[in-house]
Amino acid sequence: MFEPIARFFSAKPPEVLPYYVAGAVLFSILMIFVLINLPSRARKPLIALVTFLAGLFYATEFFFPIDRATNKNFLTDYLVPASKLGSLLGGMTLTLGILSLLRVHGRNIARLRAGWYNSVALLVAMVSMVTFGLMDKYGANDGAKKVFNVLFEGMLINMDATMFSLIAFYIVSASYRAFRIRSIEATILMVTAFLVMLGQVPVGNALTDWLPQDGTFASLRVENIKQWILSQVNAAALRAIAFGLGVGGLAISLRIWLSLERGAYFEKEI
Amino acid sequence: MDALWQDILARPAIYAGAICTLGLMTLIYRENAVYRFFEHVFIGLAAGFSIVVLIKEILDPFLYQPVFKKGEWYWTFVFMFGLLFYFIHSRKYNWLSRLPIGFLMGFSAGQAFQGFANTYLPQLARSFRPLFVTTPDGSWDAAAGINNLIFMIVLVTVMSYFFFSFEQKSRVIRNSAQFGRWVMMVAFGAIFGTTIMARMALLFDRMYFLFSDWLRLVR
Amino acid sequence: MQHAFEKIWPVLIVEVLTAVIIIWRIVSAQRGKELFIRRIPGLNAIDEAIGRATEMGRPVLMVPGIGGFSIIALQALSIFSYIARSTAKFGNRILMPVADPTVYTVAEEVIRDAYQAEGHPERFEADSIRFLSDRQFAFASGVAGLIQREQIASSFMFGEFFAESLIFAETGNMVGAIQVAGTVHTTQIPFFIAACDYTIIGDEYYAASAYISRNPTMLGSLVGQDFGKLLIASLCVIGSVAATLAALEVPVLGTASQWFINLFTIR
Amino acid sequence: MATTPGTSAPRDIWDRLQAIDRRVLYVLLLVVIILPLFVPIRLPMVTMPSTQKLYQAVESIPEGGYVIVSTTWSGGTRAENMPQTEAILRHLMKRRLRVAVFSFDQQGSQFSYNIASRVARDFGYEYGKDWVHWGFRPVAGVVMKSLVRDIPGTFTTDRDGKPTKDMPVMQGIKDIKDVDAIVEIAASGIYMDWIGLVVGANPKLKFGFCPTAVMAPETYPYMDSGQIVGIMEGMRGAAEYEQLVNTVGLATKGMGSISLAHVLIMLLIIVGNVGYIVTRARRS
Repeated sequence: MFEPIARFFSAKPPEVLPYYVAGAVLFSILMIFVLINLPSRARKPLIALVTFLAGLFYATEFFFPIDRATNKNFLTDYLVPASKLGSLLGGMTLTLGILSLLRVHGRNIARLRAGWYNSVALLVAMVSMVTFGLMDKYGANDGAKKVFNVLFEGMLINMDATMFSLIAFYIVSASYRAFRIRSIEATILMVTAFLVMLGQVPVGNALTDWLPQDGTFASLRVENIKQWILSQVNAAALRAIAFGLGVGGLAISLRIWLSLERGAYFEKEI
Repeated sequence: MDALWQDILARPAIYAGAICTLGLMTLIYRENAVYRFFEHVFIGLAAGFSIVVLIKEILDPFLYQPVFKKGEWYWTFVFMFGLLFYFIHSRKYNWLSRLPIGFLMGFSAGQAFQGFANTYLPQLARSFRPLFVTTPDGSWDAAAGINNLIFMIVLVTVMSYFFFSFEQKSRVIRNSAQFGRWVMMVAFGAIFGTTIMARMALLFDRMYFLFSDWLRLVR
Repeated sequence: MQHAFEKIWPVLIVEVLTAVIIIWRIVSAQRGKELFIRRIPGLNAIDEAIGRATEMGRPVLMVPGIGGFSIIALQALSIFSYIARSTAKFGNRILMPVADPTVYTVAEEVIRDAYQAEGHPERFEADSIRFLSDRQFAFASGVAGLIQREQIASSFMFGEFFAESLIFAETGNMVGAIQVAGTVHTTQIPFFIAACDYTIIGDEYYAASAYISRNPTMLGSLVGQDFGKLLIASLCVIGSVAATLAALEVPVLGTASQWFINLFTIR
Repeated sequence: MATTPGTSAPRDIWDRLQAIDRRVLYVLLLVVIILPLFVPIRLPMVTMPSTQKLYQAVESIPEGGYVIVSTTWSGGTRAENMPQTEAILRHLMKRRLRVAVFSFDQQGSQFSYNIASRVARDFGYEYGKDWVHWGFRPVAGVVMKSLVRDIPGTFTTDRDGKPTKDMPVMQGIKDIKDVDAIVEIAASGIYMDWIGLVVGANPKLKFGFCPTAVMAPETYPYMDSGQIVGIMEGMRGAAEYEQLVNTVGLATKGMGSISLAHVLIMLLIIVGNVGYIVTRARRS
């Protein structure tokens, strides 16, 4: 029964390919016209249906019995195409994001708002990265490669690393300000952070180096206290938090999948 | 001066990197014109790179190659479906954009079952900790038993903190939740303490980049 | 585990049972039963933070994290939608830098709807929601700059946050903003606690929309979630008792306990 | 828990101790980070058992043994992974073992080549005879599966595309059974793949792992079970390793900076709290 459908959706040789592609485009445009004229009371159910079917694919693939020999069921082979489909759809929104950038900064430049030259710098940087990035892939040219190297390895990677490293400064000011014995909670937070810090660095370890390496008193060495906090208290607390997050995530997924979710976006008349 | 120019031409990426590093670092003093300039350059470069990635790693391999090189014409439908996103700016047909959005939501929600099973179920059995533990040679290991008991107490009290719909009337539940919150603070303090090391290593790397790679003052 | 049938019992007992309970509670809640929910201080603070921004006449910042489009981002957007309804009412300026283009697309829609629902569609400025960059630290540099230039009065951070969490929270603290934050990435919670005024921990994040909206559907879901957690906590306790019995090699009971443990052991 | 910075002007020393300007803190941090780069600061160092175990494992490799070093890291974690790579290579070359380096990361391949060339010069190692660099290899799983059965077939060329068939360093190496140890220096969870696909295939193979400090805790269970022979934990592990092989490298300098930074933070916490306690005591 599925044979003719499968044959219709199979890969096509170059001679007929343009017709199929054009046909698909025309059909899609036709469908959009149908959608535009859809009565408004049918819209929400249609969106709910699309959402449900998309979720149903992954749910069925997970719950449907598998063939023990191959560890697959009838949908498993479609997982890869499905993830490609997801990436492609998600990727297509990038244009909307870039349009937002262009709109904000284009307006800055057009109206010569304060700092308009920064917006120019942004656009120049963007255009050069696109130009040389694509040349790097599609047109090998030594000069272009060098420029791309300066833009990517020289600038982008180093800027990433620099912003990341700023956290070192912020961690100092945050711990200086927040770790005060103001309340029980703040005190607990401070004491454990302090102990763990001691356990992290050689200087701290030297403090309890006089304690034996083995035996009962060894557990009082700072590095062992640190290890105990991490492996016992930390692991258990994080697992408990994770269980809650797991159930919460499952609940919100169910609500969205079955269109039970509420809020301005979901309840709006369309 | 000539030597400087030659050096710049020989290592343009290092010089560019050093200037960018210094430019962004000025933020720790305060937001200023130099930072603002480099921030915009950074965002521009990043946006440009995202476009390059989109073309190289999504549109080319998932759309152009399959359709025009392998003849898998049906991907055209996906592209056309994705175009519905752009109706978001239309006053009248705005709702059409909800179709691909709903589709992606469904995709994301549908994966939750496998995600839950993979992430949390294996942890469940690993939480079954015996309170009586023997060492490999058969003797009683009291410390391990106590550790397991502590593990259980922490697990249960922290979970009790996250019950939202039970009124915390009974003192047991209230105290358990309070204790759970304190234990969480221990965990958070520990995370804070361990993270400092990694962040300091990053700053050290930046300084090494400036003083060694760029200025060559340190080997 | 790729499929449920690889280890069907834990999936059925824990996952499916939890899902069924959640749906059952949602449906019964929709029939209109009064439901209780405990206080979540961080969420009460949202109104206070917006109020302060109104007094100071400075903008409100909302950051939906740097994660892609997922249930986590959607939850963040529903919290922001609530905030946007308040700001629409009081006429605050909002700023919402976004790191994922799909989230950006949906965010614009959600916030616009919130303004419309409040009856002030004219107060919505499209430029207040901006796509900055999908690259972690480029986004961070943009947000840090924005916070200082605009001198924001209050800052809300909900969604997926990673290392950059502290950059946002400390810069916000520098300009003296009231900050409320929550994320599912527990490793970032300590930094929010250190630098923000209120922090939502763990699955308080997923309780937020129910708490704020008091919508019966969501509250029902929350009750169902509690049952799910109760189930897991009980299983952990029972499992530990079973493990102890098995370790003590109690006759019969020990074997039964081992069977119970094996039932849940995956790989 | 955060507080808005003091609204009223600090009155006395105790108030001031609680409200040190953040820029002062930042300058102090810069000083303690930069100083050890120029002035060597030797701090008391306690070697962790995990580092010691890795060192012992390398020591126990028989003379003329064969070691594969994989460097799956990039610029982002250079501060931790570069000294690790250098320290382990120093030890291997000091012991005059045959070394093959490669990477599952493009940047890591470049970095490890530079480091290995430098260390090789120090120990008089000849390229192609004593050591080789197989370059960047994408798709870890495929490479690992194939190197178990056939090493020359997996790495037919070196990083410059030169055939490895006739290199002396490749002689007598057919499959995983001829390898004595594998050391992975990584910023990711790639050790799981090694354990799953390679480590079991040769019971006497030693697998050492050098993760970033953040990654380290999750790898401990595998050291307990013996699947990993030893762990060099981040920059700290590298500093300890440098001490074991008697060299003052980047990690020792870095550890000086990082230790001082920790000390600075701890001092600041103490100072802030002292100020807080005194003012509170006075007020009441």
